[in-house]
Amino acid sequence: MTPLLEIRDYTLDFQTRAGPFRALDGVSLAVAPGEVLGLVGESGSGKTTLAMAVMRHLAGNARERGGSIRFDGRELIGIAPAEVRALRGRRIGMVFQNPATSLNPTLTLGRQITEVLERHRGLSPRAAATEAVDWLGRVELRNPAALMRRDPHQLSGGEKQRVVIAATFAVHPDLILFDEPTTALDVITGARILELFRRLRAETGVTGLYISHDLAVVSRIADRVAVLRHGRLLEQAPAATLFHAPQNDYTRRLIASVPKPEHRLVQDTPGAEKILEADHLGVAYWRPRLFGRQIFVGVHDVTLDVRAGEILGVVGESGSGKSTIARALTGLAHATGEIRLDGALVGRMGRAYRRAVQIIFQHPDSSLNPRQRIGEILARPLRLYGGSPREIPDLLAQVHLPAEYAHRWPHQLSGGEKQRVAIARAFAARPRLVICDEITAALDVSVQAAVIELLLDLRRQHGTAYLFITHDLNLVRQIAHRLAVMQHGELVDLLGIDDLGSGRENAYTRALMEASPAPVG
Amino acid sequence: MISRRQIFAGAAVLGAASLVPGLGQAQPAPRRGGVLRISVDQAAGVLNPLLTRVNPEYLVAELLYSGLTRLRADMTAEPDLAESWTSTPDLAEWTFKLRAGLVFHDGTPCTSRDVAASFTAMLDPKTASAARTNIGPIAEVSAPDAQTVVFKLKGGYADLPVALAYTNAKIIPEKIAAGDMSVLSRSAIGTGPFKLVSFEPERQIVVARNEHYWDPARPHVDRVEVLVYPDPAAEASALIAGDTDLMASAQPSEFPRLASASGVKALRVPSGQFLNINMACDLKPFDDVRVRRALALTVDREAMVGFAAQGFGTPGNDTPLSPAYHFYQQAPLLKRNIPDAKRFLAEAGYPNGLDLTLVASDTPSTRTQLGVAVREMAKEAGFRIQVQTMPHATYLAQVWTKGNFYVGFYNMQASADAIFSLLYTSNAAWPETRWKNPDFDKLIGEARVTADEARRRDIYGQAQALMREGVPSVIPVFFDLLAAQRPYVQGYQLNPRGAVFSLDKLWLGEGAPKRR
Amino acid sequence: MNDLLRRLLATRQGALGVVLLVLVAFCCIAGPWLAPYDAEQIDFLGRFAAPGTRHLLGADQLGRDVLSRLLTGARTTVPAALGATLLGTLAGAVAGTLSAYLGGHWDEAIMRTIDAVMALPGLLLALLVANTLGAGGLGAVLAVAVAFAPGMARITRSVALAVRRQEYVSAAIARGESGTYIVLREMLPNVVAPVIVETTIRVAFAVMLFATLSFLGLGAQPPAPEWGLMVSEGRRYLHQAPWLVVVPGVAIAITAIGFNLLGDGLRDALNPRDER
Amino acid sequence: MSARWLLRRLLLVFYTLLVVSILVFAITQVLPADAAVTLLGENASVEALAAVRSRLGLNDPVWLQFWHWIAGVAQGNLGVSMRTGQPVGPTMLIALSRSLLLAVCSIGLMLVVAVPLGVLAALRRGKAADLGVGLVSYLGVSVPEFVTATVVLVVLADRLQWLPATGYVPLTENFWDGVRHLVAPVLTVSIVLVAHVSRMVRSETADVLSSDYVAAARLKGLSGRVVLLRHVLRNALLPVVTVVALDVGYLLGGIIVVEEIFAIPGIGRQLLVAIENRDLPAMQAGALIMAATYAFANFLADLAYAFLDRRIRYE
Repeated sequence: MTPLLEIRDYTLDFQTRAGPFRALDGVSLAVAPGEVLGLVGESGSGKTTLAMAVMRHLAGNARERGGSIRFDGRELIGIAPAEVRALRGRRIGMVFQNPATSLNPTLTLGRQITEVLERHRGLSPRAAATEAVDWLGRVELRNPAALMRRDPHQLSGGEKQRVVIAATFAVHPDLILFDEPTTALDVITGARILELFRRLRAETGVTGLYISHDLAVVSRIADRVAVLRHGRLLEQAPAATLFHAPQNDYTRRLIASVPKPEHRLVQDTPGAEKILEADHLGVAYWRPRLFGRQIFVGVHDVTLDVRAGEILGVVGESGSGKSTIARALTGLAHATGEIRLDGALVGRMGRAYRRAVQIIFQHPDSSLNPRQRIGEILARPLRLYGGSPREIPDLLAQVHLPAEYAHRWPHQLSGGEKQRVAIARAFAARPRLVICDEITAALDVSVQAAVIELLLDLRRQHGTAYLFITHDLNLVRQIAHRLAVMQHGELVDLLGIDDLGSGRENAYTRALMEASPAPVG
Repeated sequence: MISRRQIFAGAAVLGAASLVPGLGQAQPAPRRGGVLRISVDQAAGVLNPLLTRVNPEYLVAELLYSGLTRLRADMTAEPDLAESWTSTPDLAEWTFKLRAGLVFHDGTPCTSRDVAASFTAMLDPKTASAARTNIGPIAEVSAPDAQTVVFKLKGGYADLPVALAYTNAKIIPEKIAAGDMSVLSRSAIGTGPFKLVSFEPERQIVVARNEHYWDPARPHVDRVEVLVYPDPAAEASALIAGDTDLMASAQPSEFPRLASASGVKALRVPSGQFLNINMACDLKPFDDVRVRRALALTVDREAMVGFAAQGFGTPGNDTPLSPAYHFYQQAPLLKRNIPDAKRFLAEAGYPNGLDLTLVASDTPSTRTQLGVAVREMAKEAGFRIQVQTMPHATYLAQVWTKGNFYVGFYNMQASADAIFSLLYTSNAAWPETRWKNPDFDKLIGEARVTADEARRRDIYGQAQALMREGVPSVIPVFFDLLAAQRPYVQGYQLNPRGAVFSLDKLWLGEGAPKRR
Repeated sequence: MNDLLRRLLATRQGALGVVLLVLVAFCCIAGPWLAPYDAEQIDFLGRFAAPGTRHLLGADQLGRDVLSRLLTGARTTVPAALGATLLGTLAGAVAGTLSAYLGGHWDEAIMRTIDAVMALPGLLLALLVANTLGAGGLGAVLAVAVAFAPGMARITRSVALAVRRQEYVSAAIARGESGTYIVLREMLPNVVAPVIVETTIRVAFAVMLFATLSFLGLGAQPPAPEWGLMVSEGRRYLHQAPWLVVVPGVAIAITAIGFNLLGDGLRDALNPRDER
Repeated sequence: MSARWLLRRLLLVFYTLLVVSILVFAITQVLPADAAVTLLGENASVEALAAVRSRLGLNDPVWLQFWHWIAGVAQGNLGVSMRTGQPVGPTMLIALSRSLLLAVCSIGLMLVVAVPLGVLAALRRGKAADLGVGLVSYLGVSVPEFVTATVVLVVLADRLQWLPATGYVPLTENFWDGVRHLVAPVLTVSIVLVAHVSRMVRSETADVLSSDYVAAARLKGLSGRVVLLRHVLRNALLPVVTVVALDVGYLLGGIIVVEEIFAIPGIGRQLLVAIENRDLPAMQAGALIMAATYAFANFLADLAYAFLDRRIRYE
């Protein structure tokens, strides 16, 4: 069968001040009609650039250096702008990564669907509206007729993504490009969107190019998978083949770094001694109002403890209150209830407490002061907790960074390196407990794996306990001894890792587990 | 000894001459009708004629109100509401006869009771009218009958008819003068040639012909619109563009442009308006006359006419009387003489020069120009002068009549006595220099009770000599009054006094735009 | 610092702004020595001399050399504008940071009051203050500073709040750092950059506000060769000697454009996204 | 938006006016000149000054004067001008209406010019058109109004004689004449506004152009015109609403100079005259009315913003 989309030896450069940067290097791939091809790569691999090349939507500094992109037998490189517009949306649709920003905030949802129906299917406004309502129903949105008049900001992320999907499918395109459509969504929501896509694919038989950094997701959806790295296509194979018998070294490493819950990285059992206890912890976020007070609840009545050397995982959807616990335990949020360190009640968090309990934040870009060199950043806690700046090289060595990094500025470091500095900063205090607040969420899978390895390494050396906050259930199942599950600001479950899947867990915990993408392999 | 009849006759003859415009010249007869647009450079905020303070306000007050007398361009008095006047031989009691059938704008008759009440109000300190100190030494005003007003003075005063032409000496109804005067800040009830139509102080004031004016021949125009232009360049542009017919006053900086513009007639008249440098004669260092004379000697008066007046003026000789005054005495112009100035300064005890701060208010801006020029001229003689400019309001509150070295600015006054007793006698209304010279005071007092013209000239000559000698203030320059009009405006005469306009006497000739 | 200058010069606006301001700064430093005449030397015969060999940029109503006045006046005009802006920025920055630091009801009260003060147009506020303090250099400097302070407070506060939310500040709090350390060492260096950009652009406004105050008779006072005052004085002779308005007018515009360009250049150069 | 939001917002306006009242009153108290002296000018005698002071209530303690004033304001009586004796409230409101006419015309002209310029510059980023617009806007914000006004006056009124030099004619009195008198001042005020707003529009449009939803609109195959009109402009112009409201503050200030030069008896000039004459009631009333106008403009902008941008819901 002739491929619907066929890319051959496609090479593309970006002109930069430092000279040309090769974004895509001799990429060749093909998608047959009715097939879904998964395109996997980490950030900077060129996967989105490839999608944009197909859509003929390239940045002004892009230079195509050779190769061809053929769609339905026609060469796309060099076609007229009018023809491009006839292809876009009509024959090649696209679903974007972030539904919050890909919908126009000032147009009603209805208008954003009907405008493409009117343009591409030539429907009258009335017919387009009928069709749009129909499609909103087909993507399982409730009360479609009312939704037509709503604005994007009134919908949740998952609902918005359904609207985008409806608008894309409604035109009946031949090919749909999916650019990380679930990445910005919660685990459970993402899983439901994948479910929807599978159903629609079965109904319409659409051809797809599914781009993702998440091997687990791709493994669920794609017939074949291609792996992209630094602009080069490393490997292309049917999904099962690729995951079970990867040919390429990088693919192999990539697959290895995907968290697999069964593959425990921590074998020891922690002691029974409780380092930190939180009793009936509550945080109420409130904003002052002119009349009375409007109170927003952060977390409510959370009781948990962390034992010496233990890794306690805290999971939950965004907004469930996970991070609020971290803020309460480090004094960043005013909390009610009691906190005990080594059994002693903590009133004002003094130096001893601060030293014992350290925190690492989610965003490597904002957790290091951009106006301080790495050396200064590390020297401060050393001085504060009785160390000496002479220990900086050792600290850097512990997190596998060269000593000369002390003289660098944060912006000269990569995301993974910055997070290592943040880890070094926490360990400068020689803490007994480190709170890790979604510290790998912003990192690529392979970098994430390295950071986890580093943390476990440090734990082996210092016997540090972790309160590990994450939304990635698969990851936490690899390392945690116990699991705390948060929902709507409340602790709904606190159980040993072995109890997962034993039936003793909470219903919500079970839903969370089921929604987590099935691991590869 | 002069008879009352003589004075009366003199006034009457001059009055008659001005009633027939252009007597002796072949001028076309005045045309009746039309709308005159006159521009002024400042808002006319105060409508109450007893309280007006600036030229645009005087202009408006003159349109709406009348006094007993009016000032002619030669600084003599012409009859207005009064048709004649006489005095006792000692000049201490004056009797004015009113015209018959005078009515206010509201239709009520205007009698001597109204006149007496108006003057009583002016003289009341609570009214705070500037007239109080400017209309002569009046002790009492009475109205023996409906047509007669009698002024009893504290002493003889030869200039009373001229003094009564003072800008604030306007006649208002008795019930207002004796009661609540605040009604006059919004409306106008006078006996003037025009009635108030609309009053927007910052934009325009419109008046229309008073059909019951005492002189049926006047005013000639139906309506006058007084337009306010705060920016002098814009005001000149408006005249050049034909938006206005007459500019009440023009800045020296705009005058050359106006003079050369087509369709514009530039007007210029020498005046007694002057800038002076006031020195506190009761404080160091100016209590020493040598310091004052030293400063006077540093000033190049011819050059100052150029610097301060752009050439539109006459040099001054440190007396407030310019050639435009009746009793001006010619004297050789003081020449700039730096060696003498230095010598005087050294003799006074300042061989190494003197540090001084000269204060200049920011309005009019010529004050600063003069200050800066004096500073540069006096530098060579050892005067190290710092010029300090300040907002007019601050100047009035903090410096005026209090400071020891500042720039003053005065309109021409109607008589020599008016300017001398305003500024330089020991009991001056505005004791700017605190120059106490008994000889000078005696001369001024004597001139007041002297009716003989030649004798008065002699006395005022001596007074001027004393001032040149004593230099209470340096008066280096007199300004010409400048104005401009469209050529079709007829019968307008620029009055050197600066605060007198007589717009009822002008008319619009051939070529005037038709305005509704 | 060199690094910053290099990045600044790499932007088109920054480079042009630096060139213009170097020129202006040169006039400020060397102006009086370069001036061919004494700036206050009056000359009766030279009044309104047109630009030519004797007076390169003409002479004014008192025969003073316009070029000399321009060069000498740079010292009054530019430092006054700079000083006023810095003073206003300092006052605003203190109020803004304080407001952001105190937070809660205090923040609300301070900011609402500042908003209220901002309801008075800057020029009006400056006019009132200049009238109160008396016309003249110092009064005008304070007036401009007072007019600028509320705006700067608002900007500083919003920047400070944004910085306050950064995780490195949370890290410092969690570490148990003192308030002083957090404000001075963690927050301030990051607040300063955007405030500097805003300040630079405001210097341009200050130059013009000064000129306007002088125009209205409340700025520098004669015979000071302040540029705004020169325009205001020269305006009366516009038809006779247009160079009296044009020359200082252009000088004001060049300075203002210079600071505007520098501000935009700094904005780009200080943007951490471009720091590579 | 809820009634509670409205109430709160109105309370803020009220607070603004209170702060401004206190501020202006405080300033008038320390002004280095006596209203009575200024009022009487060089004719002031000691008795006259005392008479005027007691008539104006200047001898009362400060707090009493403030109380009298505030109590008057609360009853809608802003006092009587010390200079002209006219009630200042109506005078200032009439003046305000003239200033607003000037302001509204200027904003109108500005929008007509600045929006296309800004959008053009954003669409042609880095090209000649962008640089041209940039240059114009730099010039516009760098030349003081009194210079621009002078140039406009000299060129349009003196040299070309297209327009009357200055002055103000109410539109109700003579419509066309009124319009002719408005052109030059509106032009002057607009120049600065255009410079300011076109820069703003450019950067907003550039932001929107690089947004995901515009890219999405393009990738949906919509025509360039539809993308620009339906997706770009609406979002880019939203923030301009706020800027225009803030510019009302600038306008009311900048208008002082323009009104002075063009002899428009608007609130700016009234205030200037009041300040020069130390006419305290007029100063207080003028400043208060200006502040109220500004506060009200901001209130309207908030409302407009809520109406135009449905993401905003005021609680």
